[in-house]
Amino acid sequence: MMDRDTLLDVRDMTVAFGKGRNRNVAVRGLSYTLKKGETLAIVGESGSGKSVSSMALLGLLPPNSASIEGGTATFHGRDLLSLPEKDQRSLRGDRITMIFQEPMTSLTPVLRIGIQLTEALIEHKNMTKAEAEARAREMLVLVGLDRPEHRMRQFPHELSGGMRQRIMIAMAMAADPEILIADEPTTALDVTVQAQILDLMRTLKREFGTSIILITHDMGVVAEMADRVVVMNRGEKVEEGPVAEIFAAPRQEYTKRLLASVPRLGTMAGTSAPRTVVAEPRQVGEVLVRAEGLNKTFAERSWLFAPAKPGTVAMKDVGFDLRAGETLALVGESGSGKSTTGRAVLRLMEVDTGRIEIKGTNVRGLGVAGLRRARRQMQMIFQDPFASLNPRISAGGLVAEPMVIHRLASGRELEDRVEELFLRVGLERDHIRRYPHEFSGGQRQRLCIARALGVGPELIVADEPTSALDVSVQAQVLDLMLELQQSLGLAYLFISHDMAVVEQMAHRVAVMRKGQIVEIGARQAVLNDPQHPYTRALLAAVPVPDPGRVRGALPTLDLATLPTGPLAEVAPGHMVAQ
Amino acid sequence: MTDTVTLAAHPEDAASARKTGFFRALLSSPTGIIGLAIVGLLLIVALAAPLLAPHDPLRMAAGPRLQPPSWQHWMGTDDFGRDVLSRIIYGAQLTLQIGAIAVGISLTSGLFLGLVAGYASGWAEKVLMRLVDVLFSFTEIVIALACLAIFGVGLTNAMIAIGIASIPFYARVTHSVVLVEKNKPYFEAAVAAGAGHGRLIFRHLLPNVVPTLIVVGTLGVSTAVLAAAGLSFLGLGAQPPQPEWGFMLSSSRDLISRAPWMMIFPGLAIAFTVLGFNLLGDGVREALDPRQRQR
Amino acid sequence: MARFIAQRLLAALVTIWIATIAVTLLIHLVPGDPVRIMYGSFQTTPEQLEEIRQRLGLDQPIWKQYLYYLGRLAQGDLGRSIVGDQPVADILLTRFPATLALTLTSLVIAVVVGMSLGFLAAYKRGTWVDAGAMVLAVIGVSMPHFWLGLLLLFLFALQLGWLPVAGGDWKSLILPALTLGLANAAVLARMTRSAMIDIFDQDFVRTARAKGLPRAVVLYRHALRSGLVPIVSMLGLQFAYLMGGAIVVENVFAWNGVGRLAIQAVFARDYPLIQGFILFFATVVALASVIVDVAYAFLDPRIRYS
Amino acid sequence: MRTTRKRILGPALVAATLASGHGVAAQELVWARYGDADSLDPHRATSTLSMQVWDQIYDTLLAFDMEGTPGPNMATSWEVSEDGLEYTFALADGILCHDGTPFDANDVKFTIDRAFGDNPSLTRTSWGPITGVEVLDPLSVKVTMSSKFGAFLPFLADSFSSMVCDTNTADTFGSSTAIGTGPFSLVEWVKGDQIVLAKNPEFTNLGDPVDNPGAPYIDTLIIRTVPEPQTRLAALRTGEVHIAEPPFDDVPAIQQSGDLDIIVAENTGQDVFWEFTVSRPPFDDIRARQAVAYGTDPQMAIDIIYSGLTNREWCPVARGVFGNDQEFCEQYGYPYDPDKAMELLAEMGYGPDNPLETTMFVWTGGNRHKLAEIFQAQLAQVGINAAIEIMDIGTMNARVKEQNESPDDPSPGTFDMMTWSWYDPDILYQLWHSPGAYSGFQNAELDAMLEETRTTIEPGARLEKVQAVIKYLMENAVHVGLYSPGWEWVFAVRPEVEGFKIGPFLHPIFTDVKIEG
Repeated sequence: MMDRDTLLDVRDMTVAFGKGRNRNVAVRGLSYTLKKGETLAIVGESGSGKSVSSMALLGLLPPNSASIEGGTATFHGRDLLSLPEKDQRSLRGDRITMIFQEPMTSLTPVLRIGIQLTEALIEHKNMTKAEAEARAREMLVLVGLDRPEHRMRQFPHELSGGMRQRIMIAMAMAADPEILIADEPTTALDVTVQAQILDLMRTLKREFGTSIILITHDMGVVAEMADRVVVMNRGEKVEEGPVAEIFAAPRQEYTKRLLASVPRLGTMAGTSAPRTVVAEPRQVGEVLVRAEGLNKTFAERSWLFAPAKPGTVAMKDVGFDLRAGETLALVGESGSGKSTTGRAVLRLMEVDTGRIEIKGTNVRGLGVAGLRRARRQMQMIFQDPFASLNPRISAGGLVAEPMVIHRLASGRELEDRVEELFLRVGLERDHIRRYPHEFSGGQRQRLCIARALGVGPELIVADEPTSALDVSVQAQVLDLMLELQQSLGLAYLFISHDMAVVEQMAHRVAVMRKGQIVEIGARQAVLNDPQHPYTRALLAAVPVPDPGRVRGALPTLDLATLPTGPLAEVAPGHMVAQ
Repeated sequence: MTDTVTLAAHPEDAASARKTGFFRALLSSPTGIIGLAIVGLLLIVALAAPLLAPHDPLRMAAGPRLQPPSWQHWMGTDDFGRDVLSRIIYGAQLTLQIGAIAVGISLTSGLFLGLVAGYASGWAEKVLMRLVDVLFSFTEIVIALACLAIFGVGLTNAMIAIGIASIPFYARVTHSVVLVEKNKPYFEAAVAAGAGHGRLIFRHLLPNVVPTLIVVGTLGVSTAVLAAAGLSFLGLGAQPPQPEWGFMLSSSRDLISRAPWMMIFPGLAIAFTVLGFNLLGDGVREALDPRQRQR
Repeated sequence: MARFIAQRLLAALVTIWIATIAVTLLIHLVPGDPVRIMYGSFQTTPEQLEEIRQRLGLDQPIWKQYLYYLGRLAQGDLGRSIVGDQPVADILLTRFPATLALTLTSLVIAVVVGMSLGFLAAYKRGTWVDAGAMVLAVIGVSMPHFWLGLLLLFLFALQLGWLPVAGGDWKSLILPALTLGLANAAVLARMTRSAMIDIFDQDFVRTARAKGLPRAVVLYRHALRSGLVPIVSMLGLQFAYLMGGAIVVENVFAWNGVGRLAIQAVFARDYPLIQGFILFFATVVALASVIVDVAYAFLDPRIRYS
Repeated sequence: MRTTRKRILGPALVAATLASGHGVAAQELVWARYGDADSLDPHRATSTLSMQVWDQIYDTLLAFDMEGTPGPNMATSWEVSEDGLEYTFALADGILCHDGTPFDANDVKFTIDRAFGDNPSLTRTSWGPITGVEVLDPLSVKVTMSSKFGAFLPFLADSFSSMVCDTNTADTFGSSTAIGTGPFSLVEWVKGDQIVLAKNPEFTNLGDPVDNPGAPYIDTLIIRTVPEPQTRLAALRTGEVHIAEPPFDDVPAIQQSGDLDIIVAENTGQDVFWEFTVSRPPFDDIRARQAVAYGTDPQMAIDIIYSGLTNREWCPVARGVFGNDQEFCEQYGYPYDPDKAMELLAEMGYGPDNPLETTMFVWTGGNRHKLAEIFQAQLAQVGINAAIEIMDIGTMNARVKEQNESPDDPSPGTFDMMTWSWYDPDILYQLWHSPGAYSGFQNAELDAMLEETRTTIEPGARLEKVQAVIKYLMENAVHVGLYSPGWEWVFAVRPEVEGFKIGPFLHPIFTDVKIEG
């Protein structure tokens, strides 16, 4: 029976891809209800079927490959799943609307914003063009965009990601829908933008009284947004309940594990060192890397008849020290120059000016042979472990390669070393002959780590090593990295945008913004007592997986007064841009 | 002349194809099977031509002149009384030779140029690729004509001309694949691991470029066969008495109303061969990149 | 936008410039003495050959020859043909309208047939419509132009007598244009299908569907308009292929264009004419690609407003 | 097969038609040929296709009668000096050029000077050893030679000596303008497509072997290019075209049905013959040349390809040309004898396991490549592997010369099916006297014999000298006749066309033509 408050009632929904032998069930017997005015979060890791289930509601599944094999979804007495296309269409974009993960690609590139904002209104609300445009302008203001007239005439490529997501929200809310399905609406956005968008969604929800189905993998976002939560795993519902209950007392093993692996900012506030995972961790030693005054500008390709444009500044006077056995985290949003810095240290990219010393040797001055020798001491692991493994070389071959290059071992000895490394990073002996595609994401990152370890490096630059992984896998990989550091004394230059992860891993933290380090210091100092306004904004924006926490107002960054000058020491070892 | 649908094979899927077996993947698609069958048949016909052909392809008055298809001459006879079927069977040898030589020339040279340009980067790449682009925009037939104007006409020269004419295409494809591969993290990972030029090119780039080029090369055979037949049709390629299909077509023109079989069968042979290599190329692409299958 | 056009024009100029170099080198790549090859027929005395050598500047160092060539080119002088001793530029210009008519008609046929077929196949992806269209397309791609031409000729001109076999008026344009157009329609159908499938998989098409827009609006306003961008960018190349294909087709149908002229020139080793043809061809193709690029820019706001 | 086609007339043509028609139905004759003229400038081309157009636009000082003997035309009389080095011509009065200017001695001087001018004239050597042209008065002109030249007078009857009016000074001369005194004037030339000619109302026939003494009866002559034989036949049948070369394979059927008249030109002066690269092996050896001659059967080949429309030719000069005598030539000729060919090859060390490898050059068109394929098959049977290379005539001329001039080339020497059309045995001088057109076979003995054919003017004596050369050339297998005539000599004519005549040496004459009905 349907509750009076129940807006949508999903029963036994089953969705499969392919047919016959290739049939692959994506959603199996999913049931949930959505009440008026509530936000229901559907959480799960990749492949849990959370997106597919909501696409099915709107009839947006790819017609030739996916099929809804069973179940009902009752909305105002009608079953969405069996509705004729025409009726489905009249609901879509009017009473049920949707926003997507990728704001960059979700708007039609060749059409002006104005058309894209108004066409659904004209279609569903019988508005005239002028009425629809008025409504669109109103919505643009509501979602926090300035100069609505101008925006209407713009094309998507002229707007930033955050602005596009605001447009998407304006588009979805303009029709005053009963249900808004938001599919990972902030995943592709920087954390500060995410915070603003989440704020906006909360505000609009209050104003419009819309029910929201929020699809996300981020427990922090869930805690901040949801009234109730449905946890999914491998196409099935694991658990359902009010948000506080799920976080406080998860009943299912899976939910417990999921919550346990979510890093929570603040849990390490009390200690200065990273989490200890071995009995006798190696201590931080001498300075290993010293970078000074690194500058890099990516030149715009100049055109014959036009004056050369100023390039993009990727690094501006970047400098830091990194000691043996220490982790320095480089944090910042996309485009802050943190990856550039990591690559510059390994000389995978040439800087314009500056000095990089590794154990006293100036890396920038090395010749080809010297550089190759130097690369024994420094290895890198990348964000996408799959892409960083050559698909045509076996796992064993990949792990062996750096040792072969540096002529460290050969023949039987090499084979033994490879096997040893596989076991060391938690892989098995019979994995050696396999190819990268036969591994899971976490295993691949282990493979990358094994490959890096082979030459006995002292420094590993880890560029977002876990951001492509599910949280449960992320926790395992981070553990491995900590264990290796504490037993081998590795230094990590740890590049990440995730403050919670950084808190677990880092001894020291450098916050980057627009190519510049705005704050650097001991992790405790920077995270617990941020001095730079940008650091504070960044930390305030991090969603905390604690539904009980009351979020304060977001600090607004005043760009005019934002200190961007040289670093000055505010406390011993704690430097802040002035 | 050339189909420019997405050519890049995706190595990750190629690797998954290896797991299930490349040939099993190839044979699981109708395109692959038909393509393989046609090309296989062609190979057999070419190799066993002396056994299969009922008559000497060059012997005049093997039958009466301009005889329509009959039991003695399944595809009729030409204006010299030569057996058309036998000529077509022997023509398969020439056709495969054309494909192998033309594609051989363009593939090796194009691969080399594209690899060098893509790996070198900087001004060398710019100059090289700009030049390749310009040559590419000349179109293959004009380059081939220019080559023939220089070397003189003849089937061997036509094969070489077609080979040369297609180099820009292969260079472009190689270059674009190299650029894609070079920007993948695994390449940077190899650089970071300290790999030298040789290792980067031969162990990392080349194996990832080759699958795409196998696809392009297979499709390229069909382009080359078409182009050579075209040149022979125009009288710039094969010379008498070579039983080259395009040339046979051109000699059928004056007799098109009196002896249409002289025009129909060689044309079918060309179309069939080209179809075979096109399907095989599509099949190989699908087998290397299962995502294409849905396309 | 202006900058974009200027950039494309400059690229076209580079192409033409390289073509002039290639064309100057061409004659020197021919084994043997070019003058003897060109004028070595009956009744030409050695003195006359020497005269010609001087007149053509072939006794000069090659860089001087090139400058000389450029100088003449600037005055619209492409040299004189060997056969008949007439200005190459005049010959090419009188013959070009026929080729242009053939190429443009074929382009229209190719675009209309090919794009509709490709679009339909992409839209009906995975169904028998798609399969049928693609079987047609792959057969079309595999058919030699000249054979298709002969078949059409045999069927429509000789058997049915509906259309003339050859000649210069619009009726005789039908068969060659159909031959060239259909053969390229097949290629275009495959490209369009592939491009449209990419587009249909794009997030913005899903957005448009999620807005509950009528299917036609999603297809035409969102998908097709975006799909035109990559498709139009391929048309430049397509035009070049059509021009190349015209060389063969003109010979099948005795169509009096530059393509037939080019083949005759190769047979007659009329090098000035061959050189002129290559340069002319490169220029036409380069200019066509500028036009296509500008059209492309108009379709793609990312270029139009930058 | 039906084809319907209407042409849009060019404005110039419309004007011309209206001007000449005076409201009466203007008569328009369409003549379709496989190719177009190369140039309308008679010094810039040598092809028969070009020549046949010049015939209509220009006139010559002398003209051939049907037997091929030159007689008066625009020159009413001439005198030759005692030493044979000076020719003085008296010109007919009242001849007008197409632009209305009178034709006089200055035009003759203009024409000859032009042939000897700076621009490469393709006819220069054919004019003979001319050293000067002098205008004596408007109607008499004197030409001076450095040595005797027996072929000068016949040359002046050939279209190579077409008289060009001295008003032809424009750049466009030869391509879009051409002013002559012939029966038709140029209206328009759409290159590769058609040449439109209008009748010259002022024309007076002074020497052509036709009945009409004045201007042509037809108003317009359109010479159209239709490359495909089947298309020409189709157009003939629908009546779009009045005169055209038919497909050879269809001639017997046409003759049988009688719906078109087949006219085969005689005395064309055309000769198709074997010729060899004698400067290096294998054809530096006479036995190899003879083997080719014995190993091929021209009669069989022409029967298959040309359905009896041409003749076996034994002589190095064609029928109708001074010196041609089949009986005389046959005694030195090479009848088809494969055994003899094999014998000769065996003597040279060639055999079934070691065939003689060479290349045969053939020029495009006229089904000659098919003829070559038959010869190729015949030669294969005696042990000669001859690759065929098909090329344009100009290219072939150049290639043959190049071959002869590269004695050190390691590849085997070539041979070719060469063709020439000439109105006088002087062709032998041009071909074989040092340095020779192709730098081919030549020696002092032959040079001396050829010299005498030029300087001996008296017919009886000249015949002796010419036949001595013929015997020498044939015995040495240097110039082996195959067949004659050989190209563009068969015309299919619609029944309503009357009075179409082909003068000797393949000069089609349209002044007598009327279209009935």
